[in-house]
Amino acid sequence: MSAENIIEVRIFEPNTSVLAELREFVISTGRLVGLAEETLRNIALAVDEAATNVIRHVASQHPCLIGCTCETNSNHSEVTYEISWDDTKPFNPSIPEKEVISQRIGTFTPGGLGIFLMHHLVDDIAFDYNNGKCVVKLIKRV
Amino acid sequence: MSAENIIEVRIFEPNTSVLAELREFVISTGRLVGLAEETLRNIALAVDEAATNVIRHVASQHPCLIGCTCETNSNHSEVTYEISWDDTKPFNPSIPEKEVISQRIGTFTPGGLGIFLMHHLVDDIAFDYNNGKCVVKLIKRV
Amino acid sequence: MATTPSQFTAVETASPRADLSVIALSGQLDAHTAPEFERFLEQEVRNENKHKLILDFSALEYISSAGLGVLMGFIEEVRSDGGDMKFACVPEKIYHVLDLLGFPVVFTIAPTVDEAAVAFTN
Amino acid sequence: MATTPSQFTAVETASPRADLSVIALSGQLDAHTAPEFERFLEQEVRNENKHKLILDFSALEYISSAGLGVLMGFIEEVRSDGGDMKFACVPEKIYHVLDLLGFPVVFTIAPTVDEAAVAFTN
Ligand SMILES: Nc1ncnc2c1ncn2[C@@H]1O[C@H](COP(=O)(O)OP(=O)(O)O)[C@@H](O)[C@H]1O
Ligand SMILES: Nc1ncnc2c1ncn2[C@@H]1O[C@H](COP(=O)(O)OP(=O)(O)O)[C@@H](O)[C@H]1O
Repeated sequence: MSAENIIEVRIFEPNTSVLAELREFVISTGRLVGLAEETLRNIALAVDEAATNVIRHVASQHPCLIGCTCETNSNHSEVTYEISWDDTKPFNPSIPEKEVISQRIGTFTPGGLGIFLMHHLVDDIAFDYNNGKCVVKLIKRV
Repeated sequence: MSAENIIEVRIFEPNTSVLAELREFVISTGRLVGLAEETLRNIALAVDEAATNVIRHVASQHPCLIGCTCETNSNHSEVTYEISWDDTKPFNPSIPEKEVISQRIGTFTPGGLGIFLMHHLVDDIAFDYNNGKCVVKLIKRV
Repeated sequence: MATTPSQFTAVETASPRADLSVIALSGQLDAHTAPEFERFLEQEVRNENKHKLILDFSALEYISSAGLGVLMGFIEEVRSDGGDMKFACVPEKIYHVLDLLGFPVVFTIAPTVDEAAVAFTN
Repeated sequence: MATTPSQFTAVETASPRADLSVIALSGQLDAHTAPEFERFLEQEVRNENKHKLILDFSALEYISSAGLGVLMGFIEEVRSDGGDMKFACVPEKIYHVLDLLGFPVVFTIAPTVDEAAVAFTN
């Protein structure tokens, strides 16, 4: 269950010029642990969405840095990417229903796509808050 | 014409938690050079709008800091607040017409209010770009 | 030097009529506090389905376009539900900003909460 | 270590019909490059009044919700002017993302630019 082997950690400035590097970080660490190419692409997009949200909704309000950690659990059955950032309050959004997203797309109402995508691109998603750090965990079973 | 006496300069982190301090900076320096209370409020709002734009539209794309300078010209007939930031390209927006703003408000379309307000809250506004620094000059005649 | 960031609160207060919600704004409504105000209105309008709102501006010290943008984001929604957002007790310095932008053409601005309530005819 | 930020370009290319504009997208369309794409579409749609657009995705390597948000922001506008935005040559990996979100229900997605052109009946 718990992710125990840290493969790599990297810290990013909270602006969109780092997104390309962040996706490359996911792809290179994911290759290291043997994820398939399609899985790599899905996780890179999910991590991009999580970081973009921090850049847009958190860093514009408070100074913060974004951490990204790649970990596997002891029997290597799960790979977890953790995106963490400094925040004054927990972040634990509800995942929009497919119907809500269809309706938003149908009425051309932006917003909500990122969290929906994150949820559907990985096997499991979890939100956590500890000592002023918010964490989104994106979990892929292998 | 040219603003020659620098009253005070301050550097701000590009996030909205600094906006209260930025407005206080304008009000305290403006009082020092003898601006009326209503004028102080107008310039503080114009400076807030300029900085909010940098936080929202620039800092989310590239790392940058925001400088704010209060200057007077040699015969003290003008007070200028300069908001400057690191950027890779000049920023020189067109000022929206009153009719455009009325139409946006009437159709509840956000956007464009900040630059319109800045323009109408001071006597003169100028945009400049030098060595990777964008500058908005907000000029008040006294 | 660490100045406190902008402070803002929005709370529901006593309403003169059961079908109306009165929301008292206080403090500074700028780009720092606008997301908080947006979440408050989302709760009122989308979750609690309130759409006849009177905004009491008497204790509001400051507003920038970021705060006004939040209001613009909800007006269409409340009106399409047969409601409205009316402004009451707007201090002179705030009115000046609303007026520059032409808000009085689109939003009813009443001197008191009771007069704003009367403006809700149905 | 300084990796290059995401690169993206949008350019008008040869169109099969005079009333249609074909826009070739290439590179990575994420939150870094989305503002650039938005300015490009503003120029096309608002300044040059083009509203029958075919977006050629063949050289697009990556898209995130920030890029999709830009497209959603213009579709209503071009349709209300009697136009549309149709997608052509969408690579499998990009289609996967569009499909997850339900874009194929709202946007025509054609295999080639010519087939997208045929889908513009009027
Ligand atoms: N890290 C975060 N911290 C605080 N709020 C967030 C964060 N991420 C997302 N949000 C909130 O959740 C909403 C939905 O996010 P998302 O699905 O990514 O869509 P979008 O960012 O396009 O609106 C955002 O509009 C924002 O209000
Ligand atoms: N400092 C800036 N650098 C780049 N673009 C900017 C800047 N300030 C404003 N803009 C652009 O100008 C537009 C209008 O700005 P503004 O009138 O403040 O309204 P808003 O920020 O609410 O959209 C913005 O949406 C943004 O695209």
